[in-house]
Amino acid sequence: MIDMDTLLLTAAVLLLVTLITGLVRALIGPSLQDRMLSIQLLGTGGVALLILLGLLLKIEALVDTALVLALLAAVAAAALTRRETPHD
Amino acid sequence: MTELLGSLFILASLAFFAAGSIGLLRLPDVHARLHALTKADNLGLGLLVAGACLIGGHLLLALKLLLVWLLVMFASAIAANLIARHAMKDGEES
Amino acid sequence: MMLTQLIFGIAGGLLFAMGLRSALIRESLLARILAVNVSGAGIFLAFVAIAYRGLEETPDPVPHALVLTGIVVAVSATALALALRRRLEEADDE
Amino acid sequence: MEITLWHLLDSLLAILLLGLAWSALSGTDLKRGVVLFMAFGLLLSLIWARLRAPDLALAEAAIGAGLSGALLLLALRDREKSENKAGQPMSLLRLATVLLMLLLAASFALAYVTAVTSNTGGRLAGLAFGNLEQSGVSNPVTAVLLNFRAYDTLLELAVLLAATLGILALGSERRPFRRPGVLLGALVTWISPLLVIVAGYLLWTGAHAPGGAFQAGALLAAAIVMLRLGGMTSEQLPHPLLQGWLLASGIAAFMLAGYLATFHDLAFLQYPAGWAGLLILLIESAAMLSIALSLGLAYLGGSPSGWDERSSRGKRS
Repeated sequence: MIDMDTLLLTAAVLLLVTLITGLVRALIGPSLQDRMLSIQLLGTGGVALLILLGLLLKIEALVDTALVLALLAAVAAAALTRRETPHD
Repeated sequence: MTELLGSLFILASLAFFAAGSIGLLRLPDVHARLHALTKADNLGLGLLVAGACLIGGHLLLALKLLLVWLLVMFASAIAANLIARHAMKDGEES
Repeated sequence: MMLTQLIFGIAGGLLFAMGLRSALIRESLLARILAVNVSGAGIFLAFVAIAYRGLEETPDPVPHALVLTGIVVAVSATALALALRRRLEEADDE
Repeated sequence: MEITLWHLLDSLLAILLLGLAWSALSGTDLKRGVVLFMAFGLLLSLIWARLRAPDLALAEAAIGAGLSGALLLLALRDREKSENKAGQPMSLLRLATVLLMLLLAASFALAYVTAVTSNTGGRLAGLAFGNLEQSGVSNPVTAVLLNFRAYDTLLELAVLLAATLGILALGSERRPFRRPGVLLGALVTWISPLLVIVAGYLLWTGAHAPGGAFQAGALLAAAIVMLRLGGMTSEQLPHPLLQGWLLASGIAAFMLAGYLATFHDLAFLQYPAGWAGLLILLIESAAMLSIALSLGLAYLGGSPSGWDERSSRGKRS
Protein backbone atom coordinates (compact mmCIF):
# COMPACT_ATOMS: atom_id res chain seq x y z
CA MET A 1 0.00 0.00 0.00
CA ILE A 2 1.46 3.34 -1.01
CA ASP A 3 1.09 6.11 1.53
CA MET A 4 -0.93 9.25 0.95
CA ASP A 5 1.99 11.64 0.53
CA THR A 6 3.68 9.59 -2.19
CA LEU A 7 0.41 9.44 -4.05
CA LEU A 8 -0.18 13.18 -3.84
CA LEU A 9 3.43 13.89 -4.79
CA THR A 10 3.17 11.64 -7.84
CA ALA A 11 -0.02 13.46 -8.79
CA ALA A 12 1.80 16.81 -8.45
CA VAL A 13 4.65 15.63 -10.69
CA LEU A 14 2.25 14.31 -13.34
CA LEU A 15 0.22 17.52 -13.18
CA LEU A 16 3.38 19.55 -13.73
CA VAL A 17 4.24 17.39 -16.74
CA THR A 18 0.84 18.07 -18.32
CA LEU A 19 1.27 21.80 -17.64
CA ILE A 20 4.65 21.74 -19.37
CA THR A 21 3.00 20.03 -22.34
CA GLY A 22 0.34 22.73 -22.46
CA LEU A 23 2.96 25.46 -22.32
CA VAL A 24 4.37 24.31 -25.65
CA ARG A 25 1.40 26.16 -27.16
CA ALA A 26 2.67 29.40 -25.59
CA LEU A 27 5.99 28.74 -27.26
CA ILE A 28 4.77 27.95 -30.78
CA GLY A 29 1.72 30.23 -30.93
CA PRO A 30 1.06 31.13 -33.70
CA SER A 31 -1.42 33.85 -32.68
CA LEU A 32 -1.36 35.91 -29.49
CA GLN A 33 -4.71 34.38 -28.55
CA ASP A 34 -3.26 30.88 -28.77
CA ARG A 35 -0.49 31.85 -26.42
CA MET A 36 -3.00 33.41 -24.04
CA LEU A 37 -4.92 30.11 -23.88
CA SER A 38 -1.75 28.52 -22.63
CA ILE A 39 -1.54 31.12 -19.84
CA GLN A 40 -5.16 30.38 -19.00
CA LEU A 41 -4.30 26.69 -18.65
CA LEU A 42 -1.28 27.48 -16.50
CA GLY A 43 -3.56 29.56 -14.27
CA THR A 44 -5.98 26.69 -13.66
CA GLY A 45 -3.19 24.14 -13.40
CA GLY A 46 -1.35 26.45 -11.01
CA VAL A 47 -4.42 26.58 -8.78
CA ALA A 48 -4.50 22.77 -8.79
CA LEU A 49 -0.80 22.47 -8.05
CA LEU A 50 -1.04 24.98 -5.20
CA ILE A 51 -3.83 22.92 -3.63
CA LEU A 52 -1.74 19.76 -3.90
CA LEU A 53 1.35 21.49 -2.46
CA GLY A 54 -0.81 22.88 0.35
CA LEU A 55 -1.88 19.34 1.31
CA LEU A 56 1.64 17.94 0.92
CA LEU A 57 3.56 20.61 2.83
CA LYS A 58 0.66 21.20 5.25
CA ILE A 59 0.62 24.95 4.60
CA GLU A 60 -2.98 26.08 4.60
CA ALA A 61 -2.10 29.56 3.29
CA LEU A 62 -1.39 27.99 -0.09
CA VAL A 63 -5.16 27.59 -0.48
CA ASP A 64 -5.37 31.38 0.02
CA THR A 65 -2.81 31.72 -2.77
CA ALA A 66 -4.95 29.47 -4.96
CA LEU A 67 -7.89 31.73 -4.12
CA VAL A 68 -5.93 34.80 -5.25
CA LEU A 69 -5.00 33.11 -8.54
CA ALA A 70 -8.62 32.07 -9.05
CA LEU A 71 -9.88 35.61 -8.45
CA LEU A 72 -7.41 37.02 -10.98
CA ALA A 73 -7.77 34.23 -13.56
CA ALA A 74 -9.52 36.44 -16.12
CA VAL A 75 -7.43 39.61 -15.72
CA ALA A 76 -4.87 38.71 -18.38
CA ALA A 77 -7.54 37.79 -20.94
CA ALA A 78 -9.40 41.02 -20.22
CA ALA A 79 -6.22 43.09 -20.44
CA LEU A 80 -5.46 41.53 -23.81
CA THR A 81 -8.86 42.11 -25.34
CA ARG A 82 -9.98 45.53 -24.06
CA ARG A 83 -10.02 48.42 -26.51
CA GLU A 84 -9.29 52.00 -25.58
CA THR A 85 -11.83 54.79 -25.95
CA PRO A 86 -11.48 56.55 -29.32
CA HIS A 87 -9.72 59.91 -29.51
CA ASP A 88 -12.24 62.74 -29.59
CA MET B 1 -11.73 5.25 3.37
CA THR B 2 -12.44 8.90 2.59
CA GLU B 3 -8.74 9.37 1.94
CA LEU B 4 -8.75 6.52 -0.57
CA LEU B 5 -11.77 8.01 -2.33
CA GLY B 6 -10.09 11.42 -2.29
CA SER B 7 -6.93 10.12 -3.92
CA LEU B 8 -9.02 8.34 -6.56
CA PHE B 9 -10.67 11.66 -7.40
CA ILE B 10 -7.29 13.36 -7.64
CA LEU B 11 -5.89 10.69 -9.93
CA ALA B 12 -9.00 10.91 -12.11
CA SER B 13 -8.59 14.69 -12.33
CA LEU B 14 -5.14 14.20 -13.86
CA ALA B 15 -6.72 12.54 -16.87
CA PHE B 16 -8.76 15.68 -17.54
CA PHE B 17 -5.78 17.98 -17.13
CA ALA B 18 -3.83 15.78 -19.55
CA ALA B 19 -6.74 15.88 -22.01
CA GLY B 20 -6.82 19.67 -21.75
CA SER B 21 -3.11 19.99 -22.43
CA ILE B 22 -3.12 17.55 -25.32
CA GLY B 23 -6.20 19.19 -26.80
CA LEU B 24 -4.53 22.57 -26.56
CA LEU B 25 -1.57 21.16 -28.41
CA ARG B 26 -3.23 19.00 -31.05
CA LEU B 27 -6.46 20.73 -32.08
CA PRO B 28 -6.32 22.75 -35.31
CA ASP B 29 -7.44 26.32 -34.45
CA VAL B 30 -8.04 28.75 -31.58
CA HIS B 31 -11.76 28.01 -31.20
CA ALA B 32 -11.32 24.24 -31.07
CA ARG B 33 -8.46 24.61 -28.60
CA LEU B 34 -10.61 26.85 -26.44
CA HIS B 35 -13.22 24.15 -26.26
CA ALA B 36 -10.75 21.48 -25.12
CA LEU B 37 -9.27 23.83 -22.57
CA THR B 38 -12.39 25.02 -20.76
CA LYS B 39 -14.28 21.74 -20.69
CA ALA B 40 -11.42 19.53 -19.54
CA ASP B 41 -9.90 22.07 -17.21
CA ASN B 42 -12.99 22.82 -15.16
CA LEU B 43 -13.85 19.16 -14.75
CA GLY B 44 -10.24 18.42 -13.84
CA LEU B 45 -10.10 21.11 -11.19
CA GLY B 46 -13.54 20.07 -9.90
CA LEU B 47 -12.42 16.50 -9.31
CA LEU B 48 -9.17 17.67 -7.73
CA VAL B 49 -11.04 20.01 -5.39
CA ALA B 50 -13.43 17.21 -4.43
CA GLY B 51 -10.47 14.96 -3.69
CA ALA B 52 -8.68 17.64 -1.67
CA CYS B 53 -11.84 18.29 0.36
CA LEU B 54 -12.04 14.62 1.30
CA ILE B 55 -8.37 14.47 2.26
CA GLY B 56 -8.07 17.88 3.90
CA GLY B 57 -10.83 17.08 6.36
CA HIS B 58 -12.21 20.27 7.86
CA LEU B 59 -15.15 22.37 6.78
CA LEU B 60 -13.54 25.80 6.36
CA LEU B 61 -10.92 24.38 4.01
CA ALA B 62 -13.60 22.58 2.01
CA LEU B 63 -15.61 25.80 1.68
CA LYS B 64 -12.54 27.72 0.54
CA LEU B 65 -11.73 25.04 -2.02
CA LEU B 66 -15.29 25.08 -3.32
CA LEU B 67 -15.11 28.86 -3.67
CA VAL B 68 -11.83 28.52 -5.58
CA TRP B 69 -13.42 26.08 -8.00
CA LEU B 70 -16.50 28.23 -8.60
CA LEU B 71 -14.34 31.31 -9.15
CA VAL B 72 -12.10 29.52 -11.65
CA MET B 73 -15.13 28.29 -13.60
CA PHE B 74 -16.69 31.76 -13.62
CA ALA B 75 -13.46 33.51 -14.62
CA SER B 76 -12.35 31.02 -17.23
CA ALA B 77 -15.75 30.93 -18.91
CA ILE B 78 -15.59 34.71 -19.30
CA ALA B 79 -11.92 34.67 -20.30
CA ALA B 80 -12.64 32.03 -22.95
CA ASN B 81 -15.45 34.15 -24.35
CA LEU B 82 -13.26 37.27 -24.45
CA ILE B 83 -10.44 35.43 -26.20
CA ALA B 84 -12.80 33.82 -28.71
CA ARG B 85 -14.35 37.17 -29.69
CA HIS B 86 -10.95 38.80 -29.91
CA ALA B 87 -9.71 36.00 -32.17
CA MET B 88 -12.81 36.42 -34.37
CA LYS B 89 -12.28 40.19 -34.73
CA ASP B 90 -8.65 39.63 -35.65
CA GLY B 91 -9.72 37.12 -38.28
CA GLU B 92 -12.07 39.65 -39.88
CA GLU B 93 -9.49 42.40 -39.99
CA SER B 94 -6.74 40.40 -41.61
CA MET C 1 23.63 21.71 1.57
CA MET C 2 20.37 20.10 0.53
CA LEU C 3 19.80 19.00 -3.06
CA THR C 4 16.73 21.24 -3.30
CA GLN C 5 18.84 24.24 -2.32
CA LEU C 6 21.41 23.26 -4.92
CA ILE C 7 18.82 22.88 -7.71
CA PHE C 8 17.15 26.22 -7.11
CA GLY C 9 20.45 27.95 -6.32
CA ILE C 10 21.87 26.94 -9.70
CA ALA C 11 18.62 27.95 -11.41
CA GLY C 12 18.80 31.34 -9.68
CA GLY C 13 22.38 31.90 -10.80
CA LEU C 14 21.58 30.97 -14.39
CA LEU C 15 18.54 33.26 -14.44
CA PHE C 16 20.62 36.11 -13.08
CA ALA C 17 23.29 35.67 -15.75
CA MET C 18 20.75 35.08 -18.53
CA GLY C 19 18.78 38.19 -17.65
CA LEU C 20 21.85 40.39 -17.30
CA ARG C 21 23.20 39.24 -20.65
CA SER C 22 19.97 40.07 -22.45
CA ALA C 23 19.68 43.39 -20.67
CA LEU C 24 23.12 44.33 -21.96
CA ILE C 25 22.93 43.15 -25.56
CA ARG C 26 19.31 43.76 -26.52
CA GLU C 27 18.32 46.92 -28.37
CA SER C 28 14.60 46.83 -27.68
CA LEU C 29 13.69 48.65 -24.48
CA LEU C 30 10.81 46.31 -23.68
CA ALA C 31 13.08 43.28 -24.08
CA ARG C 32 15.57 44.90 -21.73
CA ILE C 33 12.87 45.56 -19.13
CA LEU C 34 11.86 41.89 -19.25
CA ALA C 35 15.51 40.88 -18.98
CA VAL C 36 16.14 42.96 -15.87
CA ASN C 37 13.07 41.40 -14.29
CA VAL C 38 14.30 37.88 -15.04
CA SER C 39 17.68 38.76 -13.61
CA GLY C 40 16.07 40.09 -10.43
CA ALA C 41 13.96 36.95 -10.14
CA GLY C 42 17.18 34.93 -10.22
CA ILE C 43 18.47 36.78 -7.18
CA PHE C 44 15.13 36.35 -5.39
CA LEU C 45 15.26 32.63 -6.14
CA ALA C 46 18.75 32.30 -4.68
CA PHE C 47 17.64 34.16 -1.53
CA VAL C 48 14.63 31.90 -1.03
CA ALA C 49 16.72 28.80 -1.71
CA ILE C 50 19.17 29.93 1.00
CA ALA C 51 16.24 30.40 3.40
CA TYR C 52 14.90 26.88 2.74
CA ARG C 53 15.47 24.44 5.61
CA GLY C 54 13.72 21.24 4.54
CA LEU C 55 10.28 19.77 3.92
CA GLU C 56 9.08 20.01 7.50
CA GLU C 57 11.17 22.88 8.84
CA THR C 58 10.11 26.53 9.00
CA PRO C 59 12.39 28.52 6.69
CA ASP C 60 14.44 31.59 7.63
CA PRO C 61 12.00 34.57 7.61
CA VAL C 62 14.61 37.28 7.01
CA PRO C 63 15.31 36.56 3.31
CA HIS C 64 11.57 36.10 2.78
CA ALA C 65 10.90 39.59 4.11
CA LEU C 66 13.61 41.04 1.86
CA VAL C 67 12.28 39.28 -1.21
CA LEU C 68 8.69 40.26 -0.41
CA THR C 69 9.48 43.96 -0.50
CA GLY C 70 11.74 43.27 -3.48
CA ILE C 71 8.88 41.80 -5.50
CA VAL C 72 6.67 44.82 -4.91
CA VAL C 73 9.45 47.32 -5.60
CA ALA C 74 10.44 45.41 -8.76
CA VAL C 75 6.97 45.71 -10.22
CA SER C 76 6.79 49.43 -9.48
CA ALA C 77 10.22 49.93 -11.04
CA THR C 78 9.01 48.01 -14.09
CA ALA C 79 5.98 50.30 -14.31
CA LEU C 80 8.28 53.33 -14.10
CA ALA C 81 10.50 51.90 -16.85
CA LEU C 82 7.48 51.25 -19.06
CA ALA C 83 6.23 54.80 -18.50
CA LEU C 84 9.68 56.14 -19.43
CA ARG C 85 9.68 54.00 -22.57
CA ARG C 86 6.28 55.32 -23.58
CA ARG C 87 7.44 58.91 -23.03
CA LEU C 88 10.59 58.27 -25.09
CA GLU C 89 8.55 56.95 -28.00
CA GLU C 90 6.28 59.99 -27.81
CA ALA C 91 9.31 62.27 -27.78
CA ASP C 92 10.62 60.50 -30.89
CA ASP C 93 7.36 61.21 -32.66
CA GLU C 94 7.46 64.93 -32.00
CA MET D 1 22.00 12.79 0.25
CA GLU D 2 18.98 10.80 -0.75
CA ILE D 3 17.23 11.48 -4.04
CA THR D 4 13.46 11.41 -3.79
CA LEU D 5 10.39 12.24 -5.84
CA TRP D 6 10.54 15.75 -4.39
CA HIS D 7 13.81 16.33 -6.18
CA LEU D 8 12.18 15.28 -9.45
CA LEU D 9 9.49 17.89 -8.84
CA ASP D 10 12.12 20.49 -7.96
CA SER D 11 14.15 19.76 -11.09
CA LEU D 12 11.09 19.93 -13.33
CA LEU D 13 10.10 23.27 -11.79
CA ALA D 14 13.63 24.66 -12.15
CA ILE D 15 14.05 23.45 -15.74
CA LEU D 16 10.66 24.82 -16.76
CA LEU D 17 11.51 28.16 -15.15
CA LEU D 18 14.82 28.35 -17.00
CA GLY D 19 13.21 27.27 -20.25
CA LEU D 20 10.52 29.92 -19.98
CA ALA D 21 13.06 32.63 -19.13
CA TRP D 22 15.30 31.58 -22.02
CA SER D 23 12.50 31.56 -24.57
CA ALA D 24 11.01 34.81 -23.23
CA LEU D 25 14.36 36.54 -23.70
CA SER D 26 15.59 34.92 -26.88
CA GLY D 27 12.95 35.46 -29.55
CA THR D 28 12.52 38.58 -31.64
CA ASP D 29 8.73 38.60 -31.22
CA LEU D 30 7.92 40.89 -28.30
CA LYS D 31 4.37 39.58 -27.93
CA ARG D 32 5.72 36.08 -27.48
CA GLY D 33 8.28 37.38 -24.99
CA VAL D 34 5.62 39.09 -22.88
CA VAL D 35 3.30 36.07 -22.76
CA LEU D 36 6.15 33.75 -21.83
CA PHE D 37 7.23 36.23 -19.15
CA MET D 38 3.70 36.09 -17.72
CA ALA D 39 3.99 32.29 -17.54
CA PHE D 40 7.36 32.80 -15.84
CA GLY D 41 5.70 34.95 -13.16
CA LEU D 42 2.96 32.40 -12.49
CA LEU D 43 5.54 29.64 -12.22
CA LEU D 44 7.60 31.69 -9.75
CA SER D 45 4.57 31.82 -7.49
CA LEU D 46 4.37 28.00 -7.56
CA ILE D 47 8.09 27.79 -6.77
CA TRP D 48 7.72 30.09 -3.75
CA ALA D 49 4.95 27.75 -2.58
CA ARG D 50 7.23 24.75 -3.05
CA LEU D 51 10.04 26.42 -1.07
CA ARG D 52 7.67 26.98 1.87
CA ALA D 53 7.38 30.73 1.32
CA PRO D 54 3.59 31.25 1.27
CA ASP D 55 3.99 34.99 1.93
CA LEU D 56 5.92 35.32 -1.31
CA ALA D 57 3.58 33.00 -3.19
CA LEU D 58 0.65 35.24 -2.24
CA ALA D 59 2.39 38.44 -3.33
CA GLU D 60 3.70 36.92 -6.54
CA ALA D 61 0.27 35.50 -7.41
CA ALA D 62 -1.37 38.90 -6.93
CA ILE D 63 1.33 40.73 -8.89
CA GLY D 64 2.03 38.08 -11.54
CA ALA D 65 -1.60 37.35 -12.35
CA GLY D 66 -3.14 40.75 -11.66
CA LEU D 67 -0.64 43.47 -12.30
CA SER D 68 2.52 42.84 -14.28
CA GLY D 69 0.80 40.89 -17.06
CA ALA D 70 -1.82 43.60 -17.56
CA LEU D 71 0.91 46.26 -17.45
CA LEU D 72 3.05 44.53 -20.09
CA LEU D 73 0.13 43.71 -22.38
CA LEU D 74 -0.77 47.39 -22.32
CA ALA D 75 2.84 48.34 -23.07
CA LEU D 76 2.76 46.10 -26.15
CA ARG D 77 0.21 48.48 -27.68
CA ASP D 78 2.60 51.42 -27.85
CA ARG D 79 5.35 49.66 -29.69
CA GLU D 80 6.84 51.98 -32.28
CA LYS D 81 8.73 51.62 -35.53
CA SER D 82 12.07 51.43 -33.76
CA GLU D 83 10.87 48.47 -31.75
CA ASN D 84 8.54 46.48 -33.93
CA LYS D 85 10.89 43.60 -33.48
CA ALA D 86 12.89 42.88 -30.37
CA GLY D 87 16.04 43.68 -32.32
CA GLN D 88 19.18 41.71 -32.99
CA PRO D 89 21.90 41.59 -30.37
CA MET D 90 24.74 44.03 -30.92
CA SER D 91 27.71 41.96 -32.01
CA LEU D 92 30.50 44.21 -30.70
CA LEU D 93 29.44 43.87 -27.11
CA ARG D 94 29.14 40.11 -27.26
CA LEU D 95 32.62 39.06 -26.17
CA ALA D 96 32.78 41.61 -23.38
CA THR D 97 29.37 40.49 -22.12
CA VAL D 98 30.29 36.83 -22.11
CA LEU D 99 33.40 37.61 -20.06
CA LEU D 100 31.39 39.73 -17.66
CA MET D 101 28.81 36.95 -17.34
CA LEU D 102 31.48 34.40 -16.45
CA LEU D 103 32.88 36.71 -13.81
CA LEU D 104 29.47 37.44 -12.36
CA ALA D 105 28.38 33.79 -12.44
CA ALA D 106 31.53 32.84 -10.53
CA SER D 107 31.01 35.48 -7.86
CA PHE D 108 27.32 34.56 -7.62
CA ALA D 109 28.23 30.90 -7.06
CA LEU D 110 30.81 31.84 -4.44
CA ALA D 111 28.38 34.08 -2.57
CA TYR D 112 25.66 31.44 -2.74
CA VAL D 113 27.83 28.59 -1.44
CA THR D 114 29.13 30.79 1.38
CA ALA D 115 25.62 31.78 2.35
CA VAL D 116 24.27 28.23 2.36
CA THR D 117 27.17 26.51 4.07
CA SER D 118 27.79 29.07 6.82
CA ASN D 119 24.84 27.63 8.71
CA THR D 120 26.66 27.69 12.02
CA GLY D 121 26.90 30.72 14.28
CA GLY D 122 24.29 33.31 15.13
CA ARG D 123 22.16 33.48 12.02
CA LEU D 124 19.48 36.11 11.83
CA ALA D 125 16.81 33.40 11.71
CA GLY D 126 17.65 32.42 15.28
CA LEU D 127 17.40 36.03 16.42
CA ALA D 128 14.09 36.49 14.63
CA PHE D 129 12.50 33.37 16.09
CA GLY D 130 13.94 34.09 19.54
CA ASN D 131 12.34 37.53 19.72
CA LEU D 132 9.09 36.66 17.97
CA GLU D 133 7.08 36.81 21.19
CA GLN D 134 7.96 40.46 21.79
CA SER D 135 7.27 41.51 18.21
CA GLY D 136 3.51 41.90 18.62
CA VAL D 137 2.73 39.43 15.82
CA SER D 138 3.29 35.70 15.35
CA ASN D 139 3.94 35.55 11.60
CA PRO D 140 7.77 35.72 11.52
CA VAL D 141 7.87 37.41 8.11
CA THR D 142 5.57 40.20 9.29
CA ALA D 143 7.65 40.52 12.47
CA VAL D 144 10.81 41.01 10.41
CA LEU D 145 9.16 43.47 8.04
CA LEU D 146 7.31 45.64 10.51
CA ASN D 147 9.39 45.31 13.65
CA PHE D 148 12.93 43.90 13.50
CA ARG D 149 13.80 45.45 10.15
CA ALA D 150 11.27 48.26 10.13
CA TYR D 151 13.87 50.72 8.83
CA ASP D 152 14.23 48.68 5.62
CA THR D 153 10.51 48.54 5.11
CA LEU D 154 10.16 52.27 5.65
CA LEU D 155 12.78 52.86 2.98
CA GLU D 156 11.11 50.38 0.63
CA LEU D 157 7.91 52.37 0.93
CA ALA D 158 9.91 55.50 0.12
CA VAL D 159 11.31 53.82 -3.01
CA LEU D 160 7.81 52.83 -4.04
CA LEU D 161 6.59 56.38 -3.56
CA ALA D 162 9.53 57.73 -5.56
CA ALA D 163 8.77 55.37 -8.46
CA THR D 164 5.12 56.42 -8.44
CA LEU D 165 6.03 60.11 -8.38
CA GLY D 166 8.28 59.42 -11.36
CA ILE D 167 5.40 57.86 -13.28
CA LEU D 168 3.10 60.73 -12.36
CA ALA D 169 5.69 63.28 -13.44
CA LEU D 170 6.30 61.63 -16.82
CA GLY D 171 2.99 62.50 -18.37
CA SER D 172 -0.72 61.97 -18.27
CA GLU D 173 -2.55 58.67 -17.96
CA ARG D 174 -3.34 56.28 -20.80
CA ARG D 175 -6.74 56.48 -22.42
CA PRO D 176 -9.42 54.68 -20.41
CA PHE D 177 -11.06 51.58 -21.91
CA ARG D 178 -14.45 51.47 -23.56
CA ARG D 179 -17.53 50.49 -21.61
CA PRO D 180 -17.42 46.73 -21.01
CA GLY D 181 -19.83 44.21 -22.51
CA VAL D 182 -22.28 42.25 -20.37
CA LEU D 183 -19.89 39.44 -19.51
CA LEU D 184 -16.89 41.52 -18.58
CA GLY D 185 -19.20 43.89 -16.71
CA ALA D 186 -20.47 40.96 -14.65
CA LEU D 187 -16.91 39.79 -13.97
CA VAL D 188 -15.85 43.23 -12.73
CA THR D 189 -18.95 43.73 -10.57
CA TRP D 190 -18.57 40.34 -8.91
CA ILE D 191 -14.82 39.99 -8.57
CA SER D 192 -13.74 43.51 -7.52
CA PRO D 193 -15.64 43.48 -4.19
CA LEU D 194 -14.32 39.98 -3.53
CA LEU D 195 -10.77 41.24 -4.16
CA VAL D 196 -11.29 44.00 -1.60
CA ILE D 197 -12.63 41.51 0.96
CA VAL D 198 -9.75 39.08 0.43
CA ALA D 199 -7.28 41.98 0.70
CA GLY D 200 -8.81 42.93 4.04
CA TYR D 201 -8.61 39.31 5.15
CA LEU D 202 -4.94 39.08 4.15
CA LEU D 203 -4.14 42.29 6.03
CA TRP D 204 -5.81 41.01 9.20
CA THR D 205 -4.48 37.47 9.01
CA GLY D 206 -0.95 38.74 8.30
CA ALA D 207 -0.33 39.10 12.03
CA HIS D 208 -0.40 35.36 12.65
CA ALA D 209 -0.42 33.66 9.23
CA PRO D 210 0.95 34.39 5.75
CA GLY D 211 -0.32 37.75 4.52
CA GLY D 212 0.20 41.40 5.41
CA ALA D 213 0.42 44.88 3.95
CA PHE D 214 2.39 43.99 0.83
CA GLN D 215 0.20 41.07 -0.23
CA ALA D 216 -3.01 42.93 0.61
CA GLY D 217 -1.76 46.07 -1.16
CA ALA D 218 -0.88 44.10 -4.29
CA LEU D 219 -4.32 42.50 -4.29
CA LEU D 220 -6.05 45.83 -3.81
CA ALA D 221 -4.00 47.17 -6.72
CA ALA D 222 -5.26 44.24 -8.78
CA ALA D 223 -8.78 45.38 -7.88
CA ILE D 224 -7.95 48.83 -9.28
CA VAL D 225 -6.62 47.15 -12.45
CA MET D 226 -9.83 45.17 -12.73
CA LEU D 227 -12.01 48.27 -12.32
CA ARG D 228 -9.89 50.04 -14.90
CA LEU D 229 -10.39 47.16 -17.33
CA GLY D 230 -14.09 47.58 -16.67
CA GLY D 231 -13.92 51.11 -18.06
CA MET D 232 -13.19 53.14 -14.91
CA THR D 233 -12.07 56.70 -15.59
CA SER D 234 -9.80 58.61 -13.26
CA GLU D 235 -12.73 60.83 -12.23
CA GLN D 236 -14.06 57.82 -10.36
CA LEU D 237 -10.93 57.61 -8.20
CA PRO D 238 -10.89 59.50 -4.90
CA HIS D 239 -10.32 63.27 -5.05
CA PRO D 240 -6.74 64.08 -6.18
CA LEU D 241 -5.99 65.70 -2.84
CA LEU D 242 -7.06 62.55 -1.02
CA GLN D 243 -5.00 60.47 -3.45
CA GLY D 244 -1.93 62.46 -2.47
CA TRP D 245 -2.56 61.83 1.21
CA LEU D 246 -3.19 58.14 0.58
CA LEU D 247 0.06 57.79 -1.37
CA ALA D 248 2.01 59.27 1.54
CA SER D 249 0.02 57.60 4.31
CA GLY D 250 2.20 54.48 4.57
CA ILE D 251 5.37 56.43 5.20
CA ALA D 252 3.52 58.96 7.36
CA ALA D 253 2.11 56.27 9.66
CA PHE D 254 5.52 54.64 9.94
CA MET D 255 7.27 57.91 10.81
CA LEU D 256 4.59 58.88 13.29
CA ALA D 257 4.84 55.54 15.08
CA GLY D 258 8.61 55.86 15.00
CA TYR D 259 8.65 59.33 16.58
CA LEU D 260 6.01 58.34 19.09
CA ALA D 261 8.56 55.90 20.48
CA THR D 262 11.15 58.65 20.94
CA PHE D 263 8.78 60.46 23.33
CA HIS D 264 8.86 57.36 25.52
CA ASP D 265 12.66 57.44 25.69
CA LEU D 266 12.89 54.66 23.15
CA ALA D 267 14.84 54.60 19.89
CA PHE D 268 13.23 55.63 16.62
CA LEU D 269 10.85 52.84 15.48
CA GLN D 270 11.27 50.92 18.73
CA TYR D 271 7.68 50.22 19.72
CA PRO D 272 6.63 50.62 23.40
CA ALA D 273 6.05 47.27 25.14
CA GLY D 274 2.51 45.97 24.68
CA TRP D 275 1.76 48.43 21.86
CA ALA D 276 3.60 46.64 19.08
CA GLY D 277 0.65 44.60 17.81
CA LEU D 278 -1.70 47.58 17.52
CA LEU D 279 0.93 49.88 16.02
CA ILE D 280 1.86 47.26 13.45
CA LEU D 281 -1.77 46.84 12.42
CA LEU D 282 -2.19 50.61 12.02
CA ILE D 283 1.03 50.99 10.03
CA GLU D 284 0.11 48.03 7.86
CA SER D 285 -3.34 49.40 7.08
CA ALA D 286 -1.85 52.70 5.95
CA ALA D 287 0.94 50.94 4.03
CA MET D 288 -1.60 48.71 2.27
CA LEU D 289 -3.52 51.74 1.03
CA SER D 290 -0.46 53.54 -0.25
CA ILE D 291 0.95 50.40 -1.91
CA ALA D 292 -2.40 49.75 -3.59
CA LEU D 293 -2.77 53.29 -4.88
CA SER D 294 0.88 53.46 -6.00
CA LEU D 295 0.58 50.30 -8.07
CA GLY D 296 -2.90 51.22 -9.28
CA LEU D 297 -1.71 54.62 -10.54
CA ALA D 298 1.23 52.81 -12.12
CA TYR D 299 -1.28 50.87 -14.19
CA LEU D 300 -2.97 54.08 -15.34
CA GLY D 301 0.48 54.93 -16.72
CA GLY D 302 0.67 58.59 -15.72
CA SER D 303 -1.01 61.30 -13.71
CA PRO D 304 -4.82 61.02 -13.68
CA SER D 305 -6.65 63.86 -15.45
CA GLY D 306 -7.75 65.47 -12.17
CA TRP D 307 -4.12 66.00 -11.14
CA ASP D 308 -3.37 68.27 -14.09
CA GLU D 309 -6.35 70.49 -13.36
CA ARG D 310 -5.31 70.81 -9.77
CA SER D 311 -1.76 71.83 -10.62
CA SER D 312 -2.87 74.36 -13.26
CA ARG D 313 -5.39 75.83 -10.82
CA GLY D 314 -2.55 76.10 -8.31
CA LYS D 315 -0.46 78.04 -10.80
CA ARG D 316 -3.22 80.50 -11.58
CA SER D 317 -3.93 81.50 -7.98
